[in-house]
Amino acid sequence: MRSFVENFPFFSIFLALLAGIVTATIRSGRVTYWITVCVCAAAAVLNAAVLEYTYLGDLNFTYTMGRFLAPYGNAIKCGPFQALLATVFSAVMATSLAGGRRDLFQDVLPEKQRLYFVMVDMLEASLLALTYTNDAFTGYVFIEISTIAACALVMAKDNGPNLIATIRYLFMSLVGSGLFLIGLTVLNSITGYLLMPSLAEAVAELRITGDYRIPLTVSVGLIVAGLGVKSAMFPFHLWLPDAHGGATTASSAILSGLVLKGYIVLLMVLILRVFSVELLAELGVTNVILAFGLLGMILGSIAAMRENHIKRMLAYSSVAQVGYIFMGVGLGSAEGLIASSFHILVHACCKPLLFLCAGRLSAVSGHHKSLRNLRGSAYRDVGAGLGFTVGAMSMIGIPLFGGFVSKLYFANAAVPTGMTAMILLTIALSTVLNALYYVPALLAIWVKPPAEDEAAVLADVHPEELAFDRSFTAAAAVLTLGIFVLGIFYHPITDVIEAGVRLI
Amino acid sequence: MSKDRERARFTRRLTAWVDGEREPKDQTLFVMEQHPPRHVRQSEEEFQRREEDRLRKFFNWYPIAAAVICAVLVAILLTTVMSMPGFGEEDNPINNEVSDRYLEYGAEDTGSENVVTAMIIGYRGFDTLGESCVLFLAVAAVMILLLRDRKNTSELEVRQIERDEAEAMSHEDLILKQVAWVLIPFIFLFAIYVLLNGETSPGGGFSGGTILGAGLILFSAAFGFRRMQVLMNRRRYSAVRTFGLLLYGVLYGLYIFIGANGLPNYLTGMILLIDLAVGLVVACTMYGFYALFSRGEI
Amino acid sequence: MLSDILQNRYAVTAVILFGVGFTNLMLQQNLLRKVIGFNIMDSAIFLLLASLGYIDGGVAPIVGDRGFDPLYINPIPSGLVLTGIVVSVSITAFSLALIQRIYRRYGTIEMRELLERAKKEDD
Amino acid sequence: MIVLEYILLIGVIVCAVAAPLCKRLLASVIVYMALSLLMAVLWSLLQSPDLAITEAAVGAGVTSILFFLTLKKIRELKGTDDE
Repeated sequence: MRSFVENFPFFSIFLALLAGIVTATIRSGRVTYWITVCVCAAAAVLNAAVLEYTYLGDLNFTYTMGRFLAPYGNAIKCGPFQALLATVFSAVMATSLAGGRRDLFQDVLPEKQRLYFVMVDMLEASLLALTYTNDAFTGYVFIEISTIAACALVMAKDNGPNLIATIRYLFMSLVGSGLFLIGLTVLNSITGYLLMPSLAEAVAELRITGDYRIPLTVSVGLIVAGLGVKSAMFPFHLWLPDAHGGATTASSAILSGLVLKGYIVLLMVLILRVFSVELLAELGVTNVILAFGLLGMILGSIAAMRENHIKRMLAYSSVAQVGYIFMGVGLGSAEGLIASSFHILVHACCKPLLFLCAGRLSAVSGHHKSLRNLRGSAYRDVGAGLGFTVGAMSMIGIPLFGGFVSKLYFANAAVPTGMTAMILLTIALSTVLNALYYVPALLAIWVKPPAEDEAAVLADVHPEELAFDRSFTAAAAVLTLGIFVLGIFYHPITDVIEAGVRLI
Repeated sequence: MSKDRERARFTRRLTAWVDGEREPKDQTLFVMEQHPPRHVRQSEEEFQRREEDRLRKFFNWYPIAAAVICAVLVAILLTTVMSMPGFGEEDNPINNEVSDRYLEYGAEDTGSENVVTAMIIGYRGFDTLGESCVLFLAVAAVMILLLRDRKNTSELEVRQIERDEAEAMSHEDLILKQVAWVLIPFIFLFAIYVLLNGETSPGGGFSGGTILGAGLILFSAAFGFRRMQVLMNRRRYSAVRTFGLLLYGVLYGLYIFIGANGLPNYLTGMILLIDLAVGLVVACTMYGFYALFSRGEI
Repeated sequence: MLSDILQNRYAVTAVILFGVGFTNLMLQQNLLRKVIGFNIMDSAIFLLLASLGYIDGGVAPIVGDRGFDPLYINPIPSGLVLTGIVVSVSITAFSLALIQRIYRRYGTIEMRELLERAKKEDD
Repeated sequence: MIVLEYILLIGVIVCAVAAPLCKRLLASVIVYMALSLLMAVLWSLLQSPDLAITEAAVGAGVTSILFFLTLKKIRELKGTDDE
């Protein structure tokens, strides 16, 4: 008889699934909104309980989905690492929805709002399942769920450029999941398993005997490439700015902050649990990931510098941040992975905050998005201005903010490798580049424009928009708090991550 | 006085910098000759031309790069499959204790003689639940896109559709109707047979549901949407769909809970119910796609 | 070499199909053809997966009292492919619906024209 | 049997190459439908009747219907201008 807490991961996944199903029948958009927010919050609470249980007990457990033990039936596996990520993901999901609420109800037609929340519920379920899964094929199925749901979130705004961005996103995602599935097929053909523990044993044996070397290498490469395409790893990022920059505020926040991370978490779990870091280093895959990560860090930032559409700028900045995470994975050490995981958390707090604040700032400036028209908008909603400032500071990596700590950990992890100088230089360069586009953005929102310009902008603003937005302010406050917690009390969190990576 | 002016100038320059505008540098009096400003702010046409150029360049290199990637990928995959385990051999790694167990105890464990059904519903049921959710989600996504609303349909089109329908009702296609009269009962019968016999013969929820859906599509095409609505209007449709998936979800959730906690198993004969639920979901999905695609309405 | 190819005929066919589908998904300008390419690519993956489970002389894995014990093929790949087929039809429906809307909005389904027009109306 | 297998495999490849190359979209879709049917036969050769039934109903049936409906919509809209 297992302890009751061990049911909670499964409960949270099912809660989200069932909420998605039930939501489709409710007509009122407001009710579905509240259901979704509550479900996400409940999932966060449940997962926090799991986190406490696993961290204090220093254990991880396998939960069979059904009566059949591995390798016969599906299973999920849960430890501190997964529980922490799941908690943060669910909490950020709820906050992003709350923060983008006003835009959401404006952008989506009333009769379709419930369908939007169906997508959000399913996305939550698939994120949790991707985090917890112990079965590679379940991973594939939930990747497809999150593909459809994410595309639907992009197109929910339903104007022309959005539809085109969606179809580009969809095709790119399909390429990614196709590559992932064929990689999985090849892996299955040489090992014969789908559950991760058995896969790990079989892969370890193949590594020793040296059989099927080519298929093993190719399947690792295909799986990494497939998940890389879906999480906008550098050369495959072309779809991202349109998709994330054009969507409604809450969608952008969820997509940029969470959905990209879901795939990366699956990749990290596969690397740690199945392939082992040593094998990846042996096959040279880590070096490729490292190179792409470093390139992404630089080129993503450069692309962001050329952008003056604020949301697209943030989207390009996501490319750079995903580059950081992949760089950590590519270091090929446990330290690198810990730094990456921490950065996932930091970015999951920062990017939604930035997107929410950008959405709010543009709402008080007549829904203009270019930096020129946002001049002085921070004074029209000081909360949004402060939130944007905090997010940007954290992105640049100022001490006391979350981003600084993760950069510190990246630098620490880079020291034992042979390429310390290059990696440190790249981090430094990328920091400078980050500053080069976030500082002008900050100045733009905080510097008052000439009176006539401001009057021109204000003429476009609907007076309702200027009213105080309670749910947005609450959401921004929560995320800001999260950034400070990550930046100041980071030690317990890295301890949890470390325990999780050890136990995985 | 001069301080104020100084500050105003500073502010102006700052705003110009933030906007990315360049301002002419002729602040001093002692300039002998003036260089023309290097970056003239490009005019609108210039900007457009640049954008088009960029797009054209993108399209010029994109096929080449994609073709190279494809060729490399196919070459790699060919070498891979050449060194993969041979086709049809009995001692391949994939034929391991897992498949042996499924074949040997599948009927006993799950009560289904068709091992494929046993596997997708019993052993790996979580995947199948996810897959049903994909179907559900796809219909919801298509609804977002195609369900009639003020953005995707104009008044004119609605009237056009209604006129077409009225015409179709009065002007019936005799051959299609006669054929449908004969075929539809058989299709439904076959669908139900496949659906309910998933345990002992090929088929099950997915195939049976698809055939059922195809039958509904044929009915709708032959006898018109109006008559179809007698059978299945929007509320009934959404009720059936939700009921199917909810039944599946709840049953399966209970099953997982019982199995994982090692409680005694009360749920025997669950496969039939789950097959039925899956069949309902799939049939509704297929018909829903058709209705939304052809009319934007269910 | 040739005997190898003949031995692995299903896998080789699957890889060729995959290449064709992938090329079309990436290169075609017409969105509908892209979708067809995607479908071909998925079929290729399923063919590869299903051929893994086949055993020479095996029969379909429907166990029953036949009085003798035949050699059954491996049921796992079949189950996985079943899942995959259903997922792929959902995605096809979704992308076709998207194409309908795009056509209604822009009057074309050529990727190049669409991108040009989207660039123009970007704010 | 083996001859049939080769014929089918070659047929599948030919269909796959031809489908996107057809000039008319309708022809492409029809060729794709043929590909699906061939796949269904291949699956029954691989002793997976479950797959054969599903592929015949899904690939050749529902998917093709959806393609045809999309084509019909596009053709209907061709005369009118957008928005």
